[in-house]
Amino acid sequence: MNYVWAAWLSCGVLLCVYSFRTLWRERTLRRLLGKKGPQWP
Amino acid sequence: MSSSSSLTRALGISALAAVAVNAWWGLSLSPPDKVQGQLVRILYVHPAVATMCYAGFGLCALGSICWLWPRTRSPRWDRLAVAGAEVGAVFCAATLITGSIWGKAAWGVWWTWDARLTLTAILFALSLGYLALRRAVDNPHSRALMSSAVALLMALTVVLDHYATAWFATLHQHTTLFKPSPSIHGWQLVTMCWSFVALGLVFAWMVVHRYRLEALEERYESEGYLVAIEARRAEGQPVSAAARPETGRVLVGSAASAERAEALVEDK
Amino acid sequence: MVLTARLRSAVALAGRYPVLAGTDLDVTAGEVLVLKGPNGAGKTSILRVLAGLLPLSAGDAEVLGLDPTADARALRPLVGLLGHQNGLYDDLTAEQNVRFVARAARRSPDVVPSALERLGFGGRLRGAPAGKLSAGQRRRLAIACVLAKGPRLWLLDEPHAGLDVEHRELLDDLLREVAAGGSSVVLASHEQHATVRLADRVVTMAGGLVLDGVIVAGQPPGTPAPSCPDVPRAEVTNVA
Amino acid sequence: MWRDAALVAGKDLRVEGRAKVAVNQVAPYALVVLLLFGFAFDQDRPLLVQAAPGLFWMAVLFSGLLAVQRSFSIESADGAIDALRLSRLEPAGIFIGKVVAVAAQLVVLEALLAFGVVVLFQSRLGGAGLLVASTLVSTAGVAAAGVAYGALCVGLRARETLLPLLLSPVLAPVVLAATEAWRAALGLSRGDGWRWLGILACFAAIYLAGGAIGFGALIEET
Repeated sequence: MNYVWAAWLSCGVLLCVYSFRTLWRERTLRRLLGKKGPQWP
Repeated sequence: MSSSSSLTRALGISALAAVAVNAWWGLSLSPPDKVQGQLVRILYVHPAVATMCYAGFGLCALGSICWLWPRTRSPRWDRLAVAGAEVGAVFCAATLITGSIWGKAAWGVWWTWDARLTLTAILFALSLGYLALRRAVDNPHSRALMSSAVALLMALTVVLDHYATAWFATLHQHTTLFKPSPSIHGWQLVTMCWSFVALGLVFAWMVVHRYRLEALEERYESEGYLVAIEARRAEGQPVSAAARPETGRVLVGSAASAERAEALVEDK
Repeated sequence: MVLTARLRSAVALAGRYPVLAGTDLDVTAGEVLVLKGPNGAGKTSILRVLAGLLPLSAGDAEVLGLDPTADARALRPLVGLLGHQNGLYDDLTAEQNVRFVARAARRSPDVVPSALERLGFGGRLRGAPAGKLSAGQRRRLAIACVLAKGPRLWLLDEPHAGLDVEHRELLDDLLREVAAGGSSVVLASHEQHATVRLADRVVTMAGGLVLDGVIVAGQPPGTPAPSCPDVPRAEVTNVA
Repeated sequence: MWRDAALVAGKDLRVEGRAKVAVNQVAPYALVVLLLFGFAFDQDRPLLVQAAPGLFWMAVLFSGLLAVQRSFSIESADGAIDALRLSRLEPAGIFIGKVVAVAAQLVVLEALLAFGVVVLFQSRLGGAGLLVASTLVSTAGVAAAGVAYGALCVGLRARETLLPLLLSPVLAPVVLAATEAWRAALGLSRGDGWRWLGILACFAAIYLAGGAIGFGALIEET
């Protein structure tokens, strides 16, 4: 059963981390585009 | 943007709900298998994840081909290609991890040179190269051209890899890995099918968000365009303002061109 | 007045950075045009646009009757570019370098010795590997390669860099001859004193723009443009 | 196109003839790799004989990467790539020329490595027809894929590290198929070596055709 937990958890963690990273980048970009206006680095 | 946001929110919520149901069914409701025991529960996540990995790379190939085809060329296809490749790479990593755990549990080894495993590992390496290439190119048009050419070549390579690894495995491997289970319990079948639905929803949600992120980045770059051009012109101003009184006119005259430039960027 | 090249509101990007910020420029047939301006003004970029190496992101351009962005493949063989780098193969001899360029341009092998001779490569110097030459000699060899290619538009980026007085004059003579033959020469330089005698026209660049690059109506080509034209900008753009 | 290819190949080989980078640096490196493989297997002779084809092709892969990088560093060192872009040469001709030059260097290198395998690992070469055919076809594939990806990376940031990352997994079927073909030729496996030759031929054909068609676009874009 430990292997089952390991498989489900590793898969879940990986997908969650990636999803949050994508959402975070999207939020940052929206903020840059919305409030401060476009700014290039 | 708000309407699409509410749509994707609905998609995201249903994906979460579906995954919760999948976890409930897969981890507690469905009974253990007669042959594989509790290990069958890994199969409620691994095959679906692997399928989504192939779906992601399939989307990448589709986007690349449609971008390369002159009649259908559009930045949307390039966005689809990058979204598919990146999400596919994430699912590919998940496939390798869960597959490895399955291997350790079922066969006692983390890794074996099975055809499918080898092919998935090669796919993962190819997708990392593809994503690294995309990060190395700045110009959107060159990036789209180069990465879709590479994706196409890589897709052809994968076809060869498929045959090579299959023959390779038949040469080396004499045990069959997937023993047909004598009886599949009704719940097992249902849970298995449901896992495809749940992870399919997760996959769709991820691709939509990654696609939108790419679109936002393009918008960010194109809106920054005018600012950057004005900043660039201002670099020359201290010199020219002193020497040339008509510099102001130059800037006014070129503002029209900046608008045209903007229109051009919008077109793309 | 025949225009060899014409840029209107040309914007070119290097990554996200606009190296050309919507600039105008005219180049007439048979003139030696000098681009001056500080480092980073966009001189090199304008040469690369004219050569068809740097695509425009916006604006119009016509070089030798071709669009340098869309017809780059057709334009490039007609253009000779001497960039910051010389584009030589260090392990080939001077003569082999020039011969490769001539053969790649599908020109007769007879141009090789004459091009080498013209740039002062005689005798043993021809057989020396390019990597063993001095900086000035490499510059001359690169110019010999351009000459061997026989372009209709010469684009030279700081061609005098590293040349001694004798060879600067040799180069000036060569460029006058080229211009007299009907080809155009566009030359980027920040050392004004070195090139002003050679120039038919000098224009200034700053901030990705050519400040006085459009030819004013009624003014014969070949006379230096006034440094501060009185003509309003809007009228100027209508002329061409 | 063939005339352009001959011109470019001649130029590349002439550069190599004077600089002797492949002879003086890449070839010794490849032999050192073989030697290190030998150390790594700790003089386990039967194992070394079994693994010799794989080790040989790994050494070829490593030195092929170096040969490709060298092939494009002579173009980018002094900006000669711009002169190529501005020339009248057909992109397909440049591609074929560079592939021929790289492949010629690799063939010499492979002969040397085969000698090294015989001496160091005491392999016995046999099945000459299959051995030579598979070697030549995979060399064409390695050179074609290498030049295509080398052209892609020539103007990019961090090209020295990007090229191996892109190229190594792409060459995976070649390494696999060439190794198996060699194992069949040397009598180390019961497999049908000619079937592997088919995969190698497909790979070479895909990359030769793809590179010849796409090379112009690849060196364009930076």
